Amino acid sequence: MKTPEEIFEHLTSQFGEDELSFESRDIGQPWIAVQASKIREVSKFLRDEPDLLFNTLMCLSGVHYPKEEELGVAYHLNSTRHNHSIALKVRVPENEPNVPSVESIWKTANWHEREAWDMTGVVFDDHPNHKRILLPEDWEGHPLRKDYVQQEFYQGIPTGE
Amino acid sequence: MINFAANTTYTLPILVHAAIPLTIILVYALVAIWGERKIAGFIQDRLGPMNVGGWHGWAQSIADLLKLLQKEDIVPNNASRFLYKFAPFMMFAASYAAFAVIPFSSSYIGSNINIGVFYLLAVTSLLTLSIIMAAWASNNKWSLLGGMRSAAQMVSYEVPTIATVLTVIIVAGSLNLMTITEMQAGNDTLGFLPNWLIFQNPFLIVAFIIFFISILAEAHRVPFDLPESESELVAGYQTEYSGLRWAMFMLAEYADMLLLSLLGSVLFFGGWNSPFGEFMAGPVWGFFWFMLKGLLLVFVMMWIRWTLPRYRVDQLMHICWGILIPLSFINLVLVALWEVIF
Amino acid sequence: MGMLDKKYHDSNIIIVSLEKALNWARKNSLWYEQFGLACCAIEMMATAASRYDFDRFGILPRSSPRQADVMIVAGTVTLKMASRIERLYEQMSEPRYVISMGSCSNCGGPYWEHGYHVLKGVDKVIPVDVYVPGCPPRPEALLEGFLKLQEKITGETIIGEKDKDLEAVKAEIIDSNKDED
Amino acid sequence: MTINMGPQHPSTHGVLRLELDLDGEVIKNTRPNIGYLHRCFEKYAEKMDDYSKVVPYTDRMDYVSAMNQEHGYVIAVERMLELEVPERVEYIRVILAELQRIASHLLGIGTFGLDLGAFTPFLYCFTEREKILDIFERTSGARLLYNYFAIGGLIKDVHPDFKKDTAEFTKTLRPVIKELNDLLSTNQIFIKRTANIGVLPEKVALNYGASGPVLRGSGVEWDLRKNDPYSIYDRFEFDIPTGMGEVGTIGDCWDRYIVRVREMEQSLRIIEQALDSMPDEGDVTEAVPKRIRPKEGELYARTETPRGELGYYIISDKSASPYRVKARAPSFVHLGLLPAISKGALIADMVAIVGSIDIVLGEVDR
Repeated sequence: MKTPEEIFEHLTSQFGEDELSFESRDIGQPWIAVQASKIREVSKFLRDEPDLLFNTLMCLSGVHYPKEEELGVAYHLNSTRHNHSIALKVRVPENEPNVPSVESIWKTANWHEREAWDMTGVVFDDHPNHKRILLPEDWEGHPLRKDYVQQEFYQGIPTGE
Repeated sequence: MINFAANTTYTLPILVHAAIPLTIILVYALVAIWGERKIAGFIQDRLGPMNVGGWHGWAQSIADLLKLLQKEDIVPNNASRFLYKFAPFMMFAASYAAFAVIPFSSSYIGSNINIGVFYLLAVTSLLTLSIIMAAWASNNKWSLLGGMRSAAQMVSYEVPTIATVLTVIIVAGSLNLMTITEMQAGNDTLGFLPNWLIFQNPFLIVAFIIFFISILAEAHRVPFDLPESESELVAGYQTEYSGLRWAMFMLAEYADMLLLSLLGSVLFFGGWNSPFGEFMAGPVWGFFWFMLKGLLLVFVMMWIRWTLPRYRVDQLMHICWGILIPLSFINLVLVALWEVIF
Repeated sequence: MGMLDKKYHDSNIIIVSLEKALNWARKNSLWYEQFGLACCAIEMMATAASRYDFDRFGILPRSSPRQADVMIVAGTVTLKMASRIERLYEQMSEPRYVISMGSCSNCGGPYWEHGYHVLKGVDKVIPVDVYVPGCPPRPEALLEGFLKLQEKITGETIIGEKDKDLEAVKAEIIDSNKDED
Repeated sequence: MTINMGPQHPSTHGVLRLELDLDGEVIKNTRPNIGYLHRCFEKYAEKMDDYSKVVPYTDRMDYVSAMNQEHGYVIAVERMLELEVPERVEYIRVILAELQRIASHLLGIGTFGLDLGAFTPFLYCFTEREKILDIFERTSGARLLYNYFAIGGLIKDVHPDFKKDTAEFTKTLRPVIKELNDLLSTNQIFIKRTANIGVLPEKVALNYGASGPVLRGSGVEWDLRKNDPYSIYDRFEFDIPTGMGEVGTIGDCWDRYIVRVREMEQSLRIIEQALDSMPDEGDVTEAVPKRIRPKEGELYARTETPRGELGYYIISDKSASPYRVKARAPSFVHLGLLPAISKGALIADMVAIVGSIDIVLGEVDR
């Protein structure tokens, strides 16, 4: 069992402090912000390091930050062995929303990443099946973006009233 | 030149003989479908049909039938039209034709032929063919899967059925169903039991159990209802059928169930013979006893249907080829030995 | 509706009694299509289960649309599902009926305002005979829906609506409009 | 041959569509297609002008266990507000959540039996479930979707007979579990259909993020009520049933099934303990805040629903409505591992596997 601060220290001792930072707000849980290019290496380390052993990815969510013109991806990791958990966060610019896929590390990321692409439009590089999951393939736009405008018709059926 | 007088003498009895089993089948099907729903209701803590026609929804099956007559007759695109339309009638004809050799009573049998058992088994084999026809002609993958399952299942289970029927024939020494029934008259076994074949030879009890399991599979009843298993294949080979054609399938299924049960009661339970010797015997009582025995077996089938889950295809085949067939042949030899010794 | 739809211009005693018999059969043997969409499907299952027991009214589930008479649209219809519902409806054999169960399939229900992926009422893609309100409707409400459908079937004719009836209906509508003024 | 199973198929538990590549009846490849019930929960959560208005929409995610869904959400928001909840409320919530767990498992077991062709146990399960729904109805007024948990408390107090009804129900359920065991669990046909089918090894389960009965069926003793206690679960004594491979391999369909049956007994134990120590007096609405405006921040709160780990990832930006709510639904994750365990199975096994992971499409698609 390790606190987020200890996990962060462990990480910086491995990767240095350039690409990682420890962040928190007034309430809730802190998270570790990671550079997009590093996320796969950090994830692999977190999974395999004997002191950490984050063997499950609980949740992966895409978030839109229109003010900063950025998209975010939050990873919530959990270790059933040590019973501790941590949140990672990646921010990428809206016009180049590429994040390396962690599907090869946790298989569960496959569907979560597809959902994040579907809902917010984050592109996951090296994803084996990078398609929409909930919405049909020919849907326009990503609904969970704050600037989403609902299309009026889908295949001739009105989407409004 | 056509001899009209001679023609009537031939055709009229034939028509009457044809009408009697048909009436029996139709009345039985209406009662059995209603009965099955009532039995299912009883087993499942509910009521079953209650509203249609008054007392306990007795008219439910009639309403169902009348409604099915009104339904649109759909033939899917790219279906093989002739086969698709023909299959249900062929299926019904197969089970209907087999009723010709069933001795309903001491004084009534459609056709008293010497190879009755052989004829019955041969004609019911057409069922398999019609199911494959229906499945293939439907142009639906679920139907096709159902049809293939059905073909494998019915062809396989015919082997143990025939093997057990053979054991009876060895004991009875006749292929004529009337003769087999007649020789089971009387109450002499161990002083009080009826002379039914099942009491004549201990190995025939084993034979009956194998026979019953096999006819469950032949009639597509749970736990062997794979060709139309709802939760897997939607409705199997019937998936594309609607209205009257589908009703023909249902009718054939229920008729098949009755046919096999009646065959069982002829072969093992003395057919139309009364269980009390001379008491309550006679042609009319004979018919009553015969139907009662058949319907009891049908009831057991329904009871099993609402109790057990269903087997998987490969397990089903394993039961047949791995257990039932060897067992039935060993049993055949043992029955023969018993007959030679005693 | 039905196989003799508008084949005769006039009704007589035989047609009227035949009509009665056929309607009786249709309304008492409503087999519904066994498929559920969302929350309402659970209540639909509960209605079919022992306590409420659909079978009392001769209502049975059929898993193939070909053999079904009535489709219960039980739950939210999404845009992705809409075309499938349409196809299922087309696969059903005539005469066929549709019961729209629950607010979602009636009009979009709680997903009316921001539900970008929710069809606002299943009647946009298929014709509906009976609407059952509720979120989800109680089993009693669904049974009531079936009874209403039976009432509707009782009024059906095999020769189509008679002309004078139509006139009467028109007059009625005009009358009711007058009252409102 | 490629075959489409669903969206209308009797045993896909809703509007799931599976594309199966078949060789005869053997499945070469499974491609689940979801989204036929995507009802935009997350969009709604953002658009609501109050945190408490999201609660009815959480009900509609996993409509079979609505109480548990609400429980997870109110706990998440209460943690954001750092709110203390009265003792009595906690007890009532736990009792309701456990009753809901039993109801949900009954449905799961029943439909699993139905998938395998056993129709009667399904109706027996529903009869018992109706009894639980009666308790819920007297308490909250609704049968399926309750909207009963409020942030900081409950909408209203329970029915005066609540304790009596619940105690009575716990007595009647145990014989039914025994009957179910006779009808299904020990039935040879049932065992043949489920043992050694769809085996999910522990490592694969963890890598695919499985949780709840699916993970426990693979032999992992992991239950959030014990491992990450929320509410007042740390006060109760109960066991975590795990799959032990009694009739086949660890992690097969039978193991996942039996875990659910045994969990019902454990839930009964929790309910009985909670009924004993539940305070009789107390206002259940006293801690409900008039105005909900959490400070800036985010958290991920997880609870154990009948299907597994339900997580709510909530971001607050000081306004009255949540900035982002992401629901991590266990069924969504479990459906993702379907291709991994269904390779080489038969169509009949596919039905058993889908039934044994017990998905609810409302939660998969949200």
